[in-house]
Amino acid sequence: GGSGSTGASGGKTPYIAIVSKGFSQQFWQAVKSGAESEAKKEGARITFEGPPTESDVEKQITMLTNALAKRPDAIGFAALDSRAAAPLMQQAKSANIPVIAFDSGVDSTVPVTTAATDNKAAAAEDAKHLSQLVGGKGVVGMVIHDQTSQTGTQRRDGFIDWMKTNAPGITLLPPQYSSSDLNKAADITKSIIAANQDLAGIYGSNEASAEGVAKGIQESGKKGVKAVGFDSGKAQIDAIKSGTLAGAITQNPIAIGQQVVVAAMKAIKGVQQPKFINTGYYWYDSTNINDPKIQAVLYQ
Amino acid sequence: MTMTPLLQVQGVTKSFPGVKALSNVHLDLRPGEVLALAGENGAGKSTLMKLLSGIYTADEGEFYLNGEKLEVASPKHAQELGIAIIHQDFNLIPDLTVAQNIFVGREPRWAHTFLNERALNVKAQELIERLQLPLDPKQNVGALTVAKQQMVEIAKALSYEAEVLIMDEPTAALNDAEVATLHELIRRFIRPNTGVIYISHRMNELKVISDRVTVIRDGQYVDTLDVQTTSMKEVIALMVGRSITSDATPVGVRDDREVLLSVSGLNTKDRLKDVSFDLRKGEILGFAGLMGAGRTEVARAIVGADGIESGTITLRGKQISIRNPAEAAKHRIGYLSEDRKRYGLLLEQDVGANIVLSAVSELYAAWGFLKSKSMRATAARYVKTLRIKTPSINQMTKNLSGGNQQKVVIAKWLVKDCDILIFDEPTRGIDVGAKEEIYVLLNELAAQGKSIIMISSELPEVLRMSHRVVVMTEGRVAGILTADEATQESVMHYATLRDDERPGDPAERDSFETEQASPTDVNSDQTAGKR
Amino acid sequence: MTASGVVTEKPISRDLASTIRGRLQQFLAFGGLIVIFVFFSLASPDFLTFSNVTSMLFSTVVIGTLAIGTTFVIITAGIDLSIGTGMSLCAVMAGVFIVHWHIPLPIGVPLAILFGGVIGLINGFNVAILKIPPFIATLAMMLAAQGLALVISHSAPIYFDTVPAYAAISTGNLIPGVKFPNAVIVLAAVAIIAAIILNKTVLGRYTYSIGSNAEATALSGINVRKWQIIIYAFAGLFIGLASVLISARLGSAQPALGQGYELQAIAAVVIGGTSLFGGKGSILGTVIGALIISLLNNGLQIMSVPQEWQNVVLGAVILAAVYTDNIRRRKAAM
Amino acid sequence: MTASGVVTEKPISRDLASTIRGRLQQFLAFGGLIVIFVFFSLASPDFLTFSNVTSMLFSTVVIGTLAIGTTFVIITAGIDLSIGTGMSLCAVMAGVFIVHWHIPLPIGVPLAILFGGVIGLINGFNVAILKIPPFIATLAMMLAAQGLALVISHSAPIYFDTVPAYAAISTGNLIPGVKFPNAVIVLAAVAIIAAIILNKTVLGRYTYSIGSNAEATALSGINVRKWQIIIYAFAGLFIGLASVLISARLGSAQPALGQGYELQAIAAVVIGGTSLFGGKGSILGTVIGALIISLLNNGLQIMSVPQEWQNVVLGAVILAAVYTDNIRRRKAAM
Ligand SMILES: Nc1ncnc2c1ncn2[C@@H]1O[C@H](COP(=O)(O)OP(=O)(O)OP(=O)(O)O)[C@@H](O)[C@H]1O
Ligand SMILES: Nc1ncnc2c1ncn2[C@@H]1O[C@H](COP(=O)(O)OP(=O)(O)OP(=O)(O)O)[C@@H](O)[C@H]1O
Ligand SMILES: [Mg+2]
Ligand SMILES: [Mg+2]
Repeated sequence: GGSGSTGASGGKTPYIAIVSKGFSQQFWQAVKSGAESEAKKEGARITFEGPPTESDVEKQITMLTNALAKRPDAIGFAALDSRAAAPLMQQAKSANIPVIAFDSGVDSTVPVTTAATDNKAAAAEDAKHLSQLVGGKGVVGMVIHDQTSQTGTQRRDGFIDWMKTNAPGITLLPPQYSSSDLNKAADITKSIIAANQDLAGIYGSNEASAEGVAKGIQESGKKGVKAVGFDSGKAQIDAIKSGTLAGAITQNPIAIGQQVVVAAMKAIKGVQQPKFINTGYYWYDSTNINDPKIQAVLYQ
Repeated sequence: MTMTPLLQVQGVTKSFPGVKALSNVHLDLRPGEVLALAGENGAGKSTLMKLLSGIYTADEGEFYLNGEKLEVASPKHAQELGIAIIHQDFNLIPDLTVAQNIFVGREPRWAHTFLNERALNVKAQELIERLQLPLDPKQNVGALTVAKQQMVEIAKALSYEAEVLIMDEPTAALNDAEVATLHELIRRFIRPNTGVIYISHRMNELKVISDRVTVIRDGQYVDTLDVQTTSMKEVIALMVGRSITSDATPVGVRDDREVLLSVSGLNTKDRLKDVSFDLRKGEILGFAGLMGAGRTEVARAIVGADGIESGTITLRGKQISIRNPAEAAKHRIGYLSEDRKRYGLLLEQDVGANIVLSAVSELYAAWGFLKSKSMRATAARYVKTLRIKTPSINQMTKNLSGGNQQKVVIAKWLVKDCDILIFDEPTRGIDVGAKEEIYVLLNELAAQGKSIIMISSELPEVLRMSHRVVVMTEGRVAGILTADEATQESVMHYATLRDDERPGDPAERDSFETEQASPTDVNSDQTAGKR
Repeated sequence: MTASGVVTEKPISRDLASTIRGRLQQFLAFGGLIVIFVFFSLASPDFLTFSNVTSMLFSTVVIGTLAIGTTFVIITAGIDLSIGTGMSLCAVMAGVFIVHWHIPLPIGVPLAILFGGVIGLINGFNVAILKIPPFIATLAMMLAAQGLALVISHSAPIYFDTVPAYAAISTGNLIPGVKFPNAVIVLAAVAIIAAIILNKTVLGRYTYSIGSNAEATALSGINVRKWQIIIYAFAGLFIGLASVLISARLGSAQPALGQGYELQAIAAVVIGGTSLFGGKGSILGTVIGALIISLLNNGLQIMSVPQEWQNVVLGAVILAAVYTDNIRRRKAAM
Repeated sequence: MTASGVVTEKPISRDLASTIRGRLQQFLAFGGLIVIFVFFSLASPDFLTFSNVTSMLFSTVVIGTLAIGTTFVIITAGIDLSIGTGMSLCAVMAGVFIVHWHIPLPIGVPLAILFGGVIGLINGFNVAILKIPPFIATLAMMLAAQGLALVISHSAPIYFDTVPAYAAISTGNLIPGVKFPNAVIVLAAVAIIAAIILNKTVLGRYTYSIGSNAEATALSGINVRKWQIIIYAFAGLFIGLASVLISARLGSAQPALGQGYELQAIAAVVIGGTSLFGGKGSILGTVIGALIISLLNNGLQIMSVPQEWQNVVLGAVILAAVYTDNIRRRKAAM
């Protein structure tokens, strides 16, 4: 790998290449905007890229390879499959390019630090709230955004595990997957409602799924189904305000983006930093949605 | 003559990559006449006509219509100028009906947008009836036989009310009876202000229908002759640059040959009823009949291209069942289809690939690898023997003239070493000179002990080649004649026998009288002397 | 005159018979759909409810609309890969027109639909004039539209909540009292109009003839290039319409939604009996094809088949449906 | 026999000329690729480095392998939509064979490749014997494979880290000292073998014949059904090979990876000049097509073009490349 020396700090604007798990989804756009605003502040140049779907491991690896070829001063990386990226991590290390992992851990000692949310715990939080909302019993459906990706499986398993251990009265339906397609999520929700007239609650595991759940409930005209979601977004916030969605978990993607850049700049300057930065998550519903602290983490 | 020609062509040159198709050709069509255009395969006839109808543009030269300079920009423009053409290669739209094809681009409409299908069908029906063609306006053209497709082309061209009508081998797929019908149509079309350019390789037909004949050779003008005062022999000599001497009777006729293939009681769902005949070793067995008599069906049924309902096929005394043409090939039976474009050629592949196609895995491969050198040598040899006019064996088959394409199909079956060859209209579109050479080849094959079934709509051809003639009508075998028995009259008699009709039944015979008479007429020039 | 012996006997009775047979064939193609429908109705009591059937029809709307437009293109022996992302781009443009520029709906919606027409027009131009193979021309458009949708929307959905009437286009109920979404009625109307255009107008006729034999069509004096452009542009209108229907349903223009829809729409067309080699096809078939796909999706979900198995079953059923349809046709053709 | 006037004079010299012209044409098609290459080399200093060119070639490997196999199918006028998810299924099977069942690599890898052949065989059977249109037959397989990959893997990647030698198939360096990944060498070898098979064997010859005119080929006594099945099965081997290459690269079998690859592979084939209507095409063209796609992706990323614009540019460049290629060909045909 002849990716020369970093040679960055010599007056040139530092360049940070960020390879995320996605690109066009709102969540990743919020991360991107956070990173961009921070970069502006710090006087750094960034690029932000991500594969079209969260299953496209190969595409991400290629993007990371290309990012390395540009000899950046630091790399921000949210691995879809951390083991697949291991050789590239080594390559970055040997080229003296510091790596900041974000959103999920990278199975490697290379990253200087990891800025991530515990998706499983966040999903468990959602499960806890939904269980309370339905009174600990009844049929609960799940619309999960992806079947194989880490965020998909963790948000599914975190939810299921919590329900299984803490809410014996709740019957979980098999999860259905929306491929992050809002339209499809709405159709799936309607099918779930049609097949389960006694449906008590339903969970959507990302923005598109949660919004689709809200749409589906609304279109089916079914009353009394409690729904909880994940992430934020305008339609989702509106649904929470109107009561179609009881509430949702949001992470703080803007802050994640900012932290990636902050950590990268520190790493470029050789400043020591903690191995793990918890980016946190928040439950929000109609009661606290106008709370400035919550408002700060919502993105539209 | 001093009158302005209806259409005049001057100094026209046209080249294709590697081929000079026309060089400095001139021609004039007088009002009220049928001008025949004669020349060997690849002489440039179709190319000239395509220039006239706006498909190609000339490299050099001028055209005049009624004395005015003519620049044909597109086929549509040609139509507007009053030039209609029947192409040698059909230009029909298979998924549309007969009526839709005839009036495509000129559909009766409401508000310029909505189709009046009823009016369209009525119009087509009227036209078809006026022309007396056996067509159903609502039938899909893709389902029609070549002959019927040809008729659709004829109907379409005649429907334009053009001044100049160009017909490029309109009769290649037609039977004598239909040829006569077409000639009648042409005669009715001709008025003092109209003219027809007529291309055909059936020389006797030129004599019947045309007033003058222009001969071109190798893309160059040779001469224009008055048909009344010229014998076809002279025309042929001008065309091919030598005179053709032909022995006009079958050779090697013997009745002691052993039976090789025996078909008995063959029935298909659609057409064939109880078809039985024997094919002997070294025999040329002719199949005659009117269009739709079922000859093609018999061939397709034998090689397994179509399913059969009942009946047995016995090869060398052993009953066999053939489910597809590949199995037929294993039994060394080959079938040359009458529809070269649809069933015969790989138009987008080169000449070489087409010629060796059926023999590739058998003769030109070792361990799955092609023997390119020997394939090319064979292809080159057949290009030479059959005098296929092509710049090289790498030429795309699509770019060959119609007759040369047909020669490629023939070559394909000559390469493959079959015991039984079924040739369906093998000489369709092939010029007189080359026909003779193909006849020679067929006779040689028969002499080598190969058996040949020759289906042909050209009765003279059947008569001069066949050791025996199977005459079919309406899916049945009406009669099997020996070479001695087979004459124009006897064949036509059997060919028009109806179901349950006893030969000589006067009431029924009546309606076919004209039909029998005209083909005899048409062919009198060539055949009268022979028989 | 001569040669009367060759005239086909009894053309009229044959005609009648073949017409009846044709009708029966379509009825039987419909039959495949009905078999699946009956199966699900028996298998799950939740399937055959008014609201579920309505929602199944509702979920057919977008694919159905796209598929109807594409049917025209496919009958010309073309293909349109740009319908999915083109739809996203149109939806974004609808958002720009209606939300950002405050153009009133009666003008904004037609504008969005026309924008679809422009996408089609460009495809048509590339195919007919630049002679780019349709697959590549529309693939390029697919990529470009995908990018442009993100660029124009700044990669964020555009919400129509300032224009509440917009949502009614899809989700409103024209028939008062009955909860039957407008979008389904729009689809039905569009299907009928498309069928009329395909079968009864010059445009439809040339669609078939170009697909059947473009060369012969050109030699018959028809301006094939012009008509190709018209047909692609016309099909583009359906992209625009689909974009309006989906964004009205979702209340937002989702710039990233749409990829993959092209394959589903083309599948609906092909399952409906339209040949990718052109010349053959029908709107009824396409609608049936689209219904089969959404019926299967809905039914398998209703039956709570695990999702990983749903695709396996979907594949097998599509194969079986088309295979039986083939056999039936071969039988009918005998 | 007389009249040799018709036989072409000097067929040999003319033959040679047309051969040279043909070579030149291919060289020029290559030209499009070179133009893009030179452009990127000038535009970005990071582009023309050994490691970047290597990694660009590396990223061509999977699409390239799939595209080469599909070229055969497309030349027969077929299509294969199952290559993407079929690859996932094969990769999962490789994982099952090698990781779960501990079959040694020299047997396990060929088994995985053969499994691809089985997928192709089934496609071929459905197309040739059941007469399902290729689009539908392979669409059904695409869905089924997608589902089965998830079912068999329990929707989780299978990691090959217990078999470190596996990764070397893709990422190892056969040429010692030079960091040139094996996968690229495999792609080159496979391309050469495929080209030989397409041009020099009976299989290749029949591939072209069937695609040119299947009916005429059948009537020439060739068992078209049998050969169709063979061709699909043969093409399937490339699915298997691609699955090995990708899973070795990633160190894991990703069951959800692969959808969308079919479109990219088909695009590479078509950009390379193979006609979707069959009868025409070449392996060299396909390789060039695949290179153009990955070159563009790589170059645009290296130049740090914003991602939303990348697809717009990609679409435009593909259009331009094919258009200029068209003009060139028309000129050459004059
Ligand atoms: N599109 C083309 N490209 C290349 N060569 C062509 C093309 N069209 C015709 N030719 C060549 O031009 C010559 C004249 O062909 P043309 O079709 O005019 O012959 P023809 O006189 O009609 O012959 P036939 O009697 O066989 O129909 C032939 O050598 C043919 O191969
Ligand atoms: N009246 C008809 N109705 C339906 N199909 C017909 C009809 N006439 C003919 N056909 C079809 O056309 C073909 C029958 O003509 P066929 O080609 O066998 O006759 P032929 O004796 O070879 O005559 P020719 O080759 O001169 O047309 C078959 O494919 C048959 O199915
Ligand atoms: Mg000709
Ligand atoms: Mg016949």
